[in-house]
Amino acid sequence: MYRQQILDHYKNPRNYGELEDPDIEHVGENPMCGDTIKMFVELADDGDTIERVRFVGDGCAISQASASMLSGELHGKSLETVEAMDRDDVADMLGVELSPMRIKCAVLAEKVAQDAIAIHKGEADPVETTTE
Amino acid sequence: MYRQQILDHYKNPRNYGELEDPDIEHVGENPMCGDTIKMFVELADDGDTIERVRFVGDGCAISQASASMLSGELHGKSLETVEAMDRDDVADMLGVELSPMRIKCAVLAEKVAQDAIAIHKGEADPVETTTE
Amino acid sequence: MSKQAETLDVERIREDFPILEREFDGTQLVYLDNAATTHTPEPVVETITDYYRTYNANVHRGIHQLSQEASVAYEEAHDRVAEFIGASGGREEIVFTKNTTESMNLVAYAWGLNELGPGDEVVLTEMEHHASLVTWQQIAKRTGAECKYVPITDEGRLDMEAARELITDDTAMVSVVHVSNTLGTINPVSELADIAHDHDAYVFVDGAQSVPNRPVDVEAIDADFLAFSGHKMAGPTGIGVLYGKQHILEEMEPYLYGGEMILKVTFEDSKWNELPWKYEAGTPVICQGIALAEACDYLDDIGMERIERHEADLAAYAYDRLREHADVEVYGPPADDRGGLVAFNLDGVHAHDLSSILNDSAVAIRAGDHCTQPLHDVLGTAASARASFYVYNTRAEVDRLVEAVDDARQLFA
Amino acid sequence: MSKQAETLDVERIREDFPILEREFDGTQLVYLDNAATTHTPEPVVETITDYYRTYNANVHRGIHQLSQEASVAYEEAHDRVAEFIGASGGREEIVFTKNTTESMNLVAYAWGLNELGPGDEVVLTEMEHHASLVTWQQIAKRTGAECKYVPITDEGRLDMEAARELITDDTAMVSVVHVSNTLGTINPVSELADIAHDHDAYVFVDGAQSVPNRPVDVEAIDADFLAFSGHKMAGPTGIGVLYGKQHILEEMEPYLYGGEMILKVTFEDSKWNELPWKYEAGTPVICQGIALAEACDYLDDIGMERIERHEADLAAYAYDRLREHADVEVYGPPADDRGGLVAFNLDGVHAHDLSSILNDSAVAIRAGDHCTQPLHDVLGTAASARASFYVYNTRAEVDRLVEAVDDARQLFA
Ligand SMILES: Cc1ncc(COP(=O)(O)O)c(C=O)c1O
Ligand SMILES: Cc1ncc(COP(=O)(O)O)c(C=O)c1O
Repeated sequence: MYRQQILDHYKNPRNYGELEDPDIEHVGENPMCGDTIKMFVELADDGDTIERVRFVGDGCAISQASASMLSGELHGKSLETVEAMDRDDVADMLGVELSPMRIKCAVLAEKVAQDAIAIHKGEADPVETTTE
Repeated sequence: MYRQQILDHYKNPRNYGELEDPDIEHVGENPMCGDTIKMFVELADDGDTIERVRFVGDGCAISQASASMLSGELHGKSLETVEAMDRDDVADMLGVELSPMRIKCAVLAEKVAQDAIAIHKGEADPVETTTE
Repeated sequence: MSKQAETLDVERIREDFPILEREFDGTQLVYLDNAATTHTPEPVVETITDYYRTYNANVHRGIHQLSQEASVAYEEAHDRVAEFIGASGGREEIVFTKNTTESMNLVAYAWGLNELGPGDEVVLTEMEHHASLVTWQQIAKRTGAECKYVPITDEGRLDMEAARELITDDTAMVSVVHVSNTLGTINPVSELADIAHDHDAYVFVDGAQSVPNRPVDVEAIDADFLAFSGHKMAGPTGIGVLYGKQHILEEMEPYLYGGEMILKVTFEDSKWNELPWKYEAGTPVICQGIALAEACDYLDDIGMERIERHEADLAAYAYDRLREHADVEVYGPPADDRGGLVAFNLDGVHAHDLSSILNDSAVAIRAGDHCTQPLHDVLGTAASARASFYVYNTRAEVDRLVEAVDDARQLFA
Repeated sequence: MSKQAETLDVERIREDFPILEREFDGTQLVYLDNAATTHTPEPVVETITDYYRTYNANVHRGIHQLSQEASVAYEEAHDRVAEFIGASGGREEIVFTKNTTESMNLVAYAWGLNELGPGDEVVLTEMEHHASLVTWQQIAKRTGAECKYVPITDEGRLDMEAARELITDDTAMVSVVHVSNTLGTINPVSELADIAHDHDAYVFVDGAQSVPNRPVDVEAIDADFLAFSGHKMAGPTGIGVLYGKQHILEEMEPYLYGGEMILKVTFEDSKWNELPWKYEAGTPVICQGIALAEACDYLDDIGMERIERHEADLAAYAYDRLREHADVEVYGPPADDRGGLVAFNLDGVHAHDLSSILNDSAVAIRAGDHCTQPLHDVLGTAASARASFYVYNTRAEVDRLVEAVDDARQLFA
């Protein structure tokens, strides 16, 4: 499961850090694992295209590498495209077969991003933390 | 299990009936089976020897035959002797091997007699019905 | 008379049940105590041994291979059971418990203890099993709610007019047995659900005697809850099922507390896990759940409609044969409209004696109150003898039963 | 280093556990997740198949031969378990449940919900498993009682001075884990029982991690209650035990309602059956109870003192070997004073990643919070890796564990 690329993203996470004044900001956790991911998103002027993504987080290599990879993938995507992503997209991105017990780690970042967008659009309760 | 003698005692119970003014009287039941036995005992002047026994009851052949046989056995016995009786005495009396599930039926009469004596001696709460 | 073509290929089925080969004093066992517990076919026994010999492990959160295998099998077992009873919500509507009784208590504690109060009513029937009768009676006592009982007719059916009067806006729960384990009555549960829902009451269906032997579709019935036991449907002991509509299970408080059912715990408070795990505290009945799913496969392979017809045929045959003598009273509805059991009494012979005598002929029936004491009070008897059938029983076995009853009649004559 | 003479004849024992022969990608399984669940030896598996193939039946009240055989075996299983833990009251002090968690909940509901109130305190420890922690926390919430937690020392032991201060006349219950499933600490339960009894409080001992691997004598401890699980002691899933002192079990209200636990039922009220059946509502865990008695035989044949020494030896060896590298933190007391498990973390590698990597080498450990989230908060980590041992484990397997940890270290370097 631990391809070199995953370990590399874990050890050297891309887009790691916070944004001062993001359009979207949301935190999620996986209480069973203690994995946490906080995402910051800046949108283009169209209010729909993702221009910058940053994240901070803590947890297992799968959750953190997944967040790092996703942060790159999201760049330039429309909110709708992100909303349409599913587990398979995450598995493809990671390039490994995920055992059933690790899927929650892998999809946490995607879930945080999607919930963040839902909150931004007013479709979800903004106070709730994403938990997987 | 159904020796001729048991069936005979069931069909023609000995000492069946009530006593007008017994020294000891007590009722017992086995709620799971619906077996009930009510015993009436008259003591000799020494206040310790059983002079007459009558019973009424309802229930399976084992419980009723056992009461019928016991009513005969008790005659002339001291209260202490009766108190000292146990399951084996009942099994001997019936002359059959009792399956574990039928023991409660077989020993109900003995239990009623013993509880009756305990109540008579003030060693047990008189309001409680014997249940097996 | 016993030659009529069987609905099932019973000879083939019997090969799966080695216990049926047992002999007592040279006489082969006739097992007619299936309403108490059914036997366990080889495929289910092999599922159990396979579990312990190849992938036994604790579930849900183990990352290692054995735990993955056990977890997937255990979780999928919930889906399989959901499918078996037509629960389209899948595993989230299926809680594994240890038996029907616990499934009832789960709802009585998690919902009843919190929601019932003075002025609320729980409507039961006179033919309820102690599992629901005692449970609701005691929970009602503790909450100040009241229990009402739908009476039965002379034929042993629910008095539906009375039911319509008893179920009112004060009714919070209607708890009804689907097939009576004493009368064999098949109750109109879907009609009762409609009445209950008209008054915003929940309906809890006791499926202990229906799920094992006929197609049951919780959504067609519109049951809010349904309970049944593995050991009565070719599965192992130690597993029961609670079906609950998803939105109700989501709203309800948990019942047993502990590991697996929580999401987050601090010294001060806890948050609950998602369905159905919220209701499965501690290490669950892993092997038993997986074996129950195999029992569902086994029964579906035979075909639930065919099992239903087979049981109805045996029950009708037994009903008619037992009633050949006027000294036998059979309880419940007539031959052509009953589940696969007959409870009866032979005049002058206590049911316990009858069962002992039948046992001498290797015929296994149940005698007693069948955990329906109040119903027996209504019937005016402390106990009854009950023969109950399953997929492996034959008309020839019913004949053995009737012969043994004849022996008892003679012995006691 | 791994050549030291074993306390047990492990080679012979391993023959009873075919699951240990499993290979993943050509590498033989090393199963070190025994604190989660142990494997099931052939004699126990055969007891299970023997039950289903020869005397499966419902218990207690069947008069027919199969039911007699099953009833006697099931009832005697209680006596056997009583003997195993030194309960001189026999079966009347032994209630079969489905797991440790249910045993805890039984007492929390049957005693706690009725007896606790504002001003009462339940004293727990910081190292309690969720089974007791969440249960008492939630029952306390519902009754207005308060939970207090005995803190742990830096070495992972109970702070007994604090315990003496926390346990007061307001204390109604002291609930303590005998051997911690995370720290491996062996707690002075008998001392705690004395303190509790000085204040007229009950003591509930969580024996889930002690009964399986050392001699436990409830009367020597003077425990009022003790709970443990079959699946952690070479028995099947789906069975737990609640030991309770007879007079307490007699006084306590019942918990689950239904068949078998009653003596008499009317539409209005019910009377309870005798011990222990009063607490076993519905069809009990028959096959599982009988199989648990067989597991007791199996363990006693090996010898509980020898099992204790074997586990202590493996734990000490693992403790020392893991600590050869400074980047490994092992939680709990030192090598010479711990139960048969080691929970640890490798610096810079999340326990879940570690477990995944170990799994690639066919080494099965547990990673997570081990159902002790609050304890992990105290330890300052969200998760840990845990290797736990049983009768079939060897020092060579510990070496395999250490090698796999070395691999992880390199991968993440
Ligand atoms: C110390 C301790 N207590 C309680 C439990 C709960 O046991 P079960 O899951 O069998 O209910 C466990 C096992 O997980 C344990 O280790
Ligand atoms: C109608 C009915 N309900 C409930 C039960 C209780 O089932 P269990 O004993 O498996 O909990 C039974 C079986 O005894 C039953 O026949």
